[in-house]
Order: sequence, then structure tokens, then C-alpha cells
Amino acid sequence: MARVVVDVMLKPEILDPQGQAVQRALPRLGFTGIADVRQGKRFELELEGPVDEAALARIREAAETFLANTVIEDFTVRVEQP
Amino acid sequence: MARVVVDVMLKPEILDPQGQAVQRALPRLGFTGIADVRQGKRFELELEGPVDEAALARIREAAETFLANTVIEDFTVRVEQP
Amino acid sequence: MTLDTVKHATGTPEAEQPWAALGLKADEYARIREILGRRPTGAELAMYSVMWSEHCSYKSSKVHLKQFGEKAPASDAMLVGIGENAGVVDVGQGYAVTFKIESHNHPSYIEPYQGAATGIGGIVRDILAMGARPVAVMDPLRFGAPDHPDTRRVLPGIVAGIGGYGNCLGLPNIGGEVVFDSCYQGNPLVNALCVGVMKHEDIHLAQASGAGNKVILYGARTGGDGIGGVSVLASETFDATGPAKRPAVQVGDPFQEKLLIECTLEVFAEKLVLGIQDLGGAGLSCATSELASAGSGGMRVELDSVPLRDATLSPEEILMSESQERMCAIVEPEKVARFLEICEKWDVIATVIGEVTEGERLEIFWHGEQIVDVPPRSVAHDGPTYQRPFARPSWQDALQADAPTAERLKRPASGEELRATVLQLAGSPNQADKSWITSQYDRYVLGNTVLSTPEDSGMVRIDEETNLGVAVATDGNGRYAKLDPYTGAQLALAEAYRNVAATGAKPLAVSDCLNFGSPEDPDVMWQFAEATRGLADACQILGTPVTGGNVSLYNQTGDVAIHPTPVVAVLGVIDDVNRRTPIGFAEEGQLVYLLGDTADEFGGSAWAQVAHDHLGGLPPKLDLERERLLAEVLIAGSRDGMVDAAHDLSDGGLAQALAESCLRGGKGVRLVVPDGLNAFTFLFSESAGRAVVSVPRSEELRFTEMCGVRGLPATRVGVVDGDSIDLQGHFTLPLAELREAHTGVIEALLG
Amino acid sequence: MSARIGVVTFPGSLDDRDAQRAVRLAGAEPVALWHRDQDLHQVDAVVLPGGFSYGDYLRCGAISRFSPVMDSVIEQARAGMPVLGICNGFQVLCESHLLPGALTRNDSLHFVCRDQRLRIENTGTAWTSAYVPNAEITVPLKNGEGRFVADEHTLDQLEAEGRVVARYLDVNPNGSYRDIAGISNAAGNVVGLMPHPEHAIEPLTGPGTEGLGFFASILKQLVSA
Ligand SMILES: Nc1ncnc2c1ncn2[C@@H]1O[C@H](COP(=O)(O)OP(=O)(O)O)[C@@H](O)[C@H]1O
Ligand SMILES: [Mg+2]
Repeated sequence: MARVVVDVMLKPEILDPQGQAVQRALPRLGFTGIADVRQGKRFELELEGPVDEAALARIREAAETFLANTVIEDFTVRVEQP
Repeated sequence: MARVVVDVMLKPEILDPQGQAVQRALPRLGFTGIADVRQGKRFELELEGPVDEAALARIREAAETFLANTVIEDFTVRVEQP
Repeated sequence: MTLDTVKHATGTPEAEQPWAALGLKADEYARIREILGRRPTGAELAMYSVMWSEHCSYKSSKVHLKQFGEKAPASDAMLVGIGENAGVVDVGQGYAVTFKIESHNHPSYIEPYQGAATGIGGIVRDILAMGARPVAVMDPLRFGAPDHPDTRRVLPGIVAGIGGYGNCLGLPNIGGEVVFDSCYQGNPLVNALCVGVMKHEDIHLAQASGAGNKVILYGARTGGDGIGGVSVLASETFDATGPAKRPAVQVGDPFQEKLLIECTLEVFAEKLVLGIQDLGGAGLSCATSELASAGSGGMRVELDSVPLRDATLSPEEILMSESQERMCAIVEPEKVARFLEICEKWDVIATVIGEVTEGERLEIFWHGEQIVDVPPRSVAHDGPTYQRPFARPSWQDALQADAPTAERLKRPASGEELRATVLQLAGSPNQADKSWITSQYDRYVLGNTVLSTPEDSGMVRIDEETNLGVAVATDGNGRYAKLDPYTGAQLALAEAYRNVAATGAKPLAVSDCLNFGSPEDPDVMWQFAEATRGLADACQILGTPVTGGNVSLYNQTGDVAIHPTPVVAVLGVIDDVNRRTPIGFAEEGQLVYLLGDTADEFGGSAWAQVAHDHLGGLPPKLDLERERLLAEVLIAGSRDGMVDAAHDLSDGGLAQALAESCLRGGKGVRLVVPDGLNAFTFLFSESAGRAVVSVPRSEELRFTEMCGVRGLPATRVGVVDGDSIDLQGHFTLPLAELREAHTGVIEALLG
Repeated sequence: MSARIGVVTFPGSLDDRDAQRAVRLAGAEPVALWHRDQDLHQVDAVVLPGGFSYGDYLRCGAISRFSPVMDSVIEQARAGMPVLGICNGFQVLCESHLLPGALTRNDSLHFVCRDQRLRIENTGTAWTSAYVPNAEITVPLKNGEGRFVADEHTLDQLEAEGRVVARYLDVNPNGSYRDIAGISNAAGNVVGLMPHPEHAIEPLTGPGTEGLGFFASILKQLVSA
């Protein structure tokens, strides 16, 4: 079976309180030198069939209409090499 | 600046209600052929300095102790090529 | 690996079995062999080991818990008593209420969010299994020192887990407790309570009867979570470096549980269910053996028909899995189709996995081969019983002798010192405002919450036409119980009882969660024996039977146990929720009366802890007849409109109660120290059997006459007035300053 | 004949019975609508209640938007039928693009339940006409993802067209842009609101009765129509 990964991140102009909370906490835990943190979602989809262009097109559509809310989020779709 | 990505996913044996909800919804929306969905988190960290082994080691430690809950989650750390 | 069938086990009597690793003792393993007349199969061994664990079998506590039944006061209200998933109480108008408190301590330490979340999920299923609609939850919590780094890890996760699960389920959180004490470092306590409501005729029991009736498993698929959790998690101690073992953690899915609730209530409404059991600790092992044991006849289960999340699970693992959000129902064959249809409506997976049989055995098959053939009672109800040795600890006398007398602990005397002490107490983590926590809980959903945080008890309306309601409060003071476990357990009951009465409800019944250290330590076992004896005796006198509860042992790190912490929940009924009494002083000019007697009692007090970090002496004396009288007066005062506000006195004494009532109502008080008391004792003593009330002037005569006739001391100590607490001749404390000290404390520690 | 107001139950809806009670106390007839049923049963208006429809694990409202009942609600809303989305219902309306913007994780990262003061800034909508202009009311608020966000242009447009229906007072409980608690569509028939007016309808079980106005408004509008 093949795996396709969809990454969904808030658009840069939208405030990301989760990422900020992580960023604020890191120095307190002794981790310095990190200028920015953003937190998003990662979906791993296991396809039953082959990962051809048609399959990817359908996943892109699912991401566009469902997995991401494109009012506030961007997404990328990629095939994960095993 | 360099970007390091930390992907955090629930361990395979742990119930993933989020992934399941997506998986159940997909066919109803007309997206078939997806055997399994898991949902996790993606952290994008922008480093101030260079991404050398030392920096990666620190990020791995941060992931281990803070970004992931290793009781139930696995993580991977990788440098994102610009 | 070959399947360890019954036939195979019979033919290989000498095969080595991992009984010790599964937590069984040699004599227990021998007894299993004796019961079966052969060695157990792997699947049988799995079942016995989880079901005979401390957590499921109560083997150390049973002999003591018996008293709750033996000494139970006669009560017309009790419809279902100890032994079922939860007790059921008649509250009138054809309604029955079920409630129960349970612990999820160890899992919450390992994984705070999921541990606490699944604690809520588990207790809600218990209530649902009785046939009731769950209507509210509560969460008594104990944490280590507030400034300890591990508290920062544990507390936010636990609170988020309780909120995350309860909020998503749509159950209002109507109360709980938050207590910090370094004795809980490494052993936080997460107790969860649920209340449910039904009509009398809707009561359901966990039993399987009628050969040919079907066994339906419904809810979530079964996965590899929490396998062995029950025996390992609840029966092993942790060493100082953290969890000794890291068994798979269970993850909750509150949405699935919400569907399970609605679906289950619908199958109840159509009378499709003969017997029902939730799946909690020990999963299918527990549900099948308990159902079969409690009913008549036997049961046959095709284990390979269980829907799985992970196809590689072995039959033993399926039997032990503690996957959440599952239920097991016994349904007549002709009703199965309709049952499945309702499950489909709610998107709930439901599968017939077996049937009730003529025989008296529980038989489980795996792809046609028999892997379990046991008498179900031997698994579910006739587990081992221990008479653990117990003895009064050698240090108990010295602890009690270390009383917080004026000679040993410096007491505030000047007005300035007294004022500072009021502020210090109100701003100490245990006494401070808890809204950083409680604001993460939905208290409004379902639209029937009449009282919730920070009132004395939670109260929900159960009938919108008649305004019938129930109130519940939980309490437990581990410091008192450490000083004297017998009296400490009684004080926990008395406080919860008082809290219910203070809101105007009549106390009816008790549920308890007994959190203790290792039963293998005779000191701890003595604490346990004393606490159960105390609670049973007090329930008898107050007329409130214990309807059910839970025991959590092994709450200790190395050989240091937590304070003995019996948490007691009291449920009361109120005919008209419009008459409920809140704590807030809101009406200028009303008279403030202190009810009960105040003595110099500071053993285990909040003052001794906050001002001196001291624990010694004896806890406050208890007079249960006085408690009962006080409750009668509070209830009559509410019913007849004689009191507008009431607040029980407990930790921190009168000063803390007044601080809370004033801040809540937004009005101050002018006070005088009554004759015969010094200001310090007046303000901070924790004598039991007391409450403070505000009485409208027009009702004063009627109220004092009532107290006089009944023989309850009622002392007028002041009047609601202004915007400060003004103790005449001593100090003035503006409410704004008090509020500043009282709020934001938890946030500052954790934020 | 009194007005019939539908209340949708999605799996995971929690405040559906509460919304029905509010409809009843306001004097209308509540009609239960089921997510799988496209038929709206001739209701005059629809309330999408609070809760965690379908668990809300992906994004609040993301799955409900695709339910059969929403096909009809979207169609009718476009045709002018009054629709009120409360909390999760607001999230569903944004996901359905009946309202602009989105509701995201509270800036505190915590669920928050509190009695919240609001100002009703637009009394011209189907759901707010019973309030006096700029009425200040207190109703419960309870959400984990209630932070309203939209791009600057959309925000400016909402303000310019008077479509900010309610704004938080005293405290912004979740970090909503411009303290926005509720908005409407351009026609004013569709309103989304994060706080819960259906929990401020009886003094016994809420902070007061100032939430009733939302339900009284719709009655007024339907009777006069
Ligand atoms: N964990 C919690 N969850 C919900 N409510 C809580 C919690 N902790 C405390 N509360 C509420 O805060 C109020 C004050 O608690 P507490 O001081 O322990 O009350 P009391 O002293 O009367 O037992 C009560 O209404 C109680 O129910
Ligand atoms: Mg109290």
C-alpha cells in the first residue's frame, strides 16, 4: 500500500497560538536559538490502489474541500517514499 | 534561516479518534479507496543558526521531552530542504 | 504458536505458565487449577489474572467493605445497593437517581490527559449501564506541592482531559475538589463522579439470563490498548524514578461515547435490553464473566467475531483489552434486528458475539476451537479474599501528641496579624479560587444546572415541570484522616452531608472512593480498616447508606504512602430547586448567624498547614447527632424562606467561609467576636458541625426560635454590610484586597 | 399557528435540547431535525446548536457541513430563511461558507466557560430585532475554538456593512479579531454567534434571561412577515 501525506498549516498571516506557546516554552526548557515555531496538522493516508496522478488529484481535492479550511490554512500533498 | 520539521504521530497501537473521524467521513464525501488515515502534528521550527548535528540533537531532545508525548506518540525530525 | 485450547491444556498439564508475571500468587494459580481440574488455557489464565487483581476483585478490601452492607441504615430510598455498577436511589415522583465515584489515579499519573479523560468515560458508562441518562459529572482531585515541577506537568493535563472528555460528552461539571499536598507527589488522585437519572421502571442490571438470548458487543472496535493495564497499573507500586512499567495507555474517544449514550438510551426506551454491562477494567473478561455469573445459565462467546482495530491481536489480548467506549448487552433474538438498526442510526458498530446457554459454564471459542471453559462465578465473584494483617502504626501516638497548641505554634493576636492571616489563607493554593480550573469545564450544557462551582454542592434540576432536583457534594480531608483515619473518614462524610444540606437538599445516600497506599503495609491496612469502620458507623447514624464506590490502593512511592484519603460523595434531594440556598451574601442588612459550637480545634487545620506547615494532634471532634440537627435546620431554613445564603464551615474555618460568601455575593460583613471566644479561634478554628447563614431581618425571630426549639446553638455574629470584612475592634479588610489575594493564585503557579 | 423553528441534531450536538427549550420558552414550536434527513419539515427558521458535531476532531464543523440536512439548510438560507448558528453552529456556518471567516483555537489554548458580557451592535438581523440598539447582555460562553479570524479586508467589510452582530465586552475570552462574538451574512437572515443565548433564558439555570431576545426576535420577524 502507498502512503500519501497531507500537511496542513495555518496561513502565515493567521496568528498561531499553539506554535507561539511552544516557542515561548522552549527557552524555559533550555532550548534556545529557535526563531519561530508554527504548529500544523499532518495526515497520513494509506491508499488501497496505486498512487497515480488520478489518485493524487482526488486527494488534492479532498484536502482543498475538507482536510484544510483554505480560508485560514494552506496545504501540501506529497507521496511518501517507503 | 533553516527550517527543521518535527512530525509527531500517535503510535500505531494507540487509538486515533481524529484519524478515524476523517476516514469515516471521506467515503461519504465521495472519496473512496483510502484504507487508513492517521492524524498527527507537524511542527515547523525556524533555527537562528546553522542546522548542524548539535542543533539537530537539541531539537531531537526537545521533541522527545516536550513536543511529543512519547508515552503515546512517535516523532521524526528532519531538515526541510528549501 | 499453537492455539492453547481447552483440549490442548488438558493434554499438557505440565506446560509452564506465566502466572507470576500476570500478577497471580502461587496459591491463586493452584486454586485456578483446582477449580478447573486441569491447568488453565492461556485465555483462561488471562481472565483469572485480571479478574483476580486487586483492582477488580477487591481482595484486600472486601472484608472491610462488608460493613457498608452489614451496618447499612434502613432506607426506603435505596432501590439498588452495593454490587451493581452503581447504586440507585429513589428521589420521588417516580424518579430514580444513580451516582458513583471512581478513581483513575495511576493512569492519570502516567498520561495525565488520557488518564483523566478515560476516568470520566469509565464512570459515565457505569451510570449508563444502570439504565440512566447521565446528567452531571464531578471531579475530586489531589495533587502534589503546587510549586513542584511535576504538578505543572500533571495538573494541566488532568484538567484538560476531564474537560476535554466531559465537555465533548455534553455533561455539565457541577463540582469537585482541588487539594495540593506534597504527599500526593508522584501519586495524584483523579476521582470522577457521575450522576444519572431514570424512571424506576428503567433500572437495568448486569445479568444474562434466558438460553438463546444474544450477547451483543457494541461501541468502539477492540484494540491493543490497556492490555494488562488492569492488573499491572492498579496493583504495582511505582518507584521514585517514575512508572516501573509503561503499559499501553488507553486513549478516549468522547464522541464515540456520546453516540454510545444516545444509542443505549434509545434501545432502553424501546425495551430491547434484558441485561447490560459496560466494558471497563478487564474489558471483555469482566463483562462476559460478570454478566454470566449474575444471571442464570451459561454463556457461549465466539471471540473471533469481535470487531478489531488491530487484526493481529491474540485471543488473550482481546479478552484483556481495555479499549474504551464499549458496552455489552443481552438481547432476545427477536429484538436483535431492531437493536442493530438503532446502532446503525447512531453510527455505532454492533455485533452479536454469542448467546446465553442452558449450561452453567462460560465458554469462549476462537475460530471454532474452545479456549475458555470456566464457571463464571469463579472468575467474577468468587475471587480470592485476603485478611491482610493490620496494626496501629508505631508513629500514630507521637503524631497525635504533636498538637498545635498555642504554646507550640505561634498564633496571630493583633488585628494586623489576624488580618494578614485571613489574606494568607484565602490566597493559599488549597483555599484560593479554583476558577482557572473550573472555567475549563462546561457547567451549563443540558440547561439544568442550578448550582455549580463555587457553591457548596452541585445541583441539577431533574424535572422541568415540578422542579424536583438533586444535589451532590464530595469531600475528603487526608490531613484529618492521617491524624485519625476513623474520625477522618467520618469528617469527610459529615462535610459532604453538611454541604448538601447547606444548599437546601435532604441528604439521602453515599458513594465513596477510598484512596490509600499499599495494603501490604500493615500501617496502611490499619488506616483502611479504621476509615471503613468509621464511615460505616457514621452512615448508620446519619441514615445515609453507602450505595457503591471504589477502592484505589497502592497509591505510594517506595514505602511512602499518601495520606489516607477517603473521598465521600453525598447525594441529596430537593423538592423545588427554586428554593436552593447559594453561598453568596448579596443582601445588605441581612443578619449573619453562626450555627453550631466553636472550640479551640486546630489539628490538621488549614491554618496549621499554611502558617506553620504543621500536621499533628487530633482532627476536630465530631458529633453526628449535631450534624443531623444542623442539616435539618439548614433544610427547613431553605424550605421556609428563612435563610437567603448559607455556607458550611470547613478548611480555614469561619474566616474562609466568610471570605467566600462575601466575594461571591459582592457584599461585605461587619462582625463582632462573640463572648467567650478569642478572635483567633473565632476566625480559624475548624470545629465540625457548623455553618454560617444570612437571615433577612423579617425572618430573624422565626429563625432563632426554630434553632432554639431544636436546640441548635445560633449566634448572631454580624450583619451584611459595606464592601469590606470588618471585625470590630480588630481589623478592616476591603473585599478588593481580599479578591486580589484569592484569585489568580493557581494561574500564577501554572500559567 | 405558531412559528415552527427547527433545531438540527448532528451526532455530537450537545445543546440541541437547550435550543429547543429556548424556542419553546420564546413561544414558538421547536421541531427536531436530524442530520441524515434532507427534509426540513416546513420549518420557518433553523437553529444549528452547540456541541462537538462528529467529534470535531478535524476542525469544528468540518464534517457536519457535508451532512444531508446541511444541503437543505444551505439552499434555504441562500433563499432567505433565517438561520442561527450558535457556537458549533457558527463554526458549521463558516465551514459552509454561509458566513465569512473561520473559528480557530482560543488564544489561551484552553476551553473557556464563563458568563460573558456582549454588546448587540446590529439589531437589524432576523435574530436580534428584539434588542434595543447597543443592548449590553450577559450570556454564557463555552468553547475551545471560538477565536474568530478573517483577513483584514473581510473584517473591514463586516464592520462597514454593520455585520458585526455582537462584540465581547470587558474581556475578549478567546482572542477573536476585533472582539467579534457574532456576525451575519449580507442579507441579515444568517447569524453566527459564539456565546450561548439559549443558556440565558431562565434565572434558575443561567446568568439571567437576556439571551431570550434572540428567540423572541425571530418570532417577531416571522409573525410580521
Ligand atoms: N476539580 C473541581 N471541579 C469542579 N469543581 C470544583 C473542583 N474543585 C473545586 N470545585 C468547586 O469549587 C468550590 C469550592 O471547593 P471547596 O473549597 O473544596 O469546597 P468545600 O470546602 O465546600 O468542599 C465547590 O463548589 C467545588 O465543587
Ligand atoms: Mg462547602
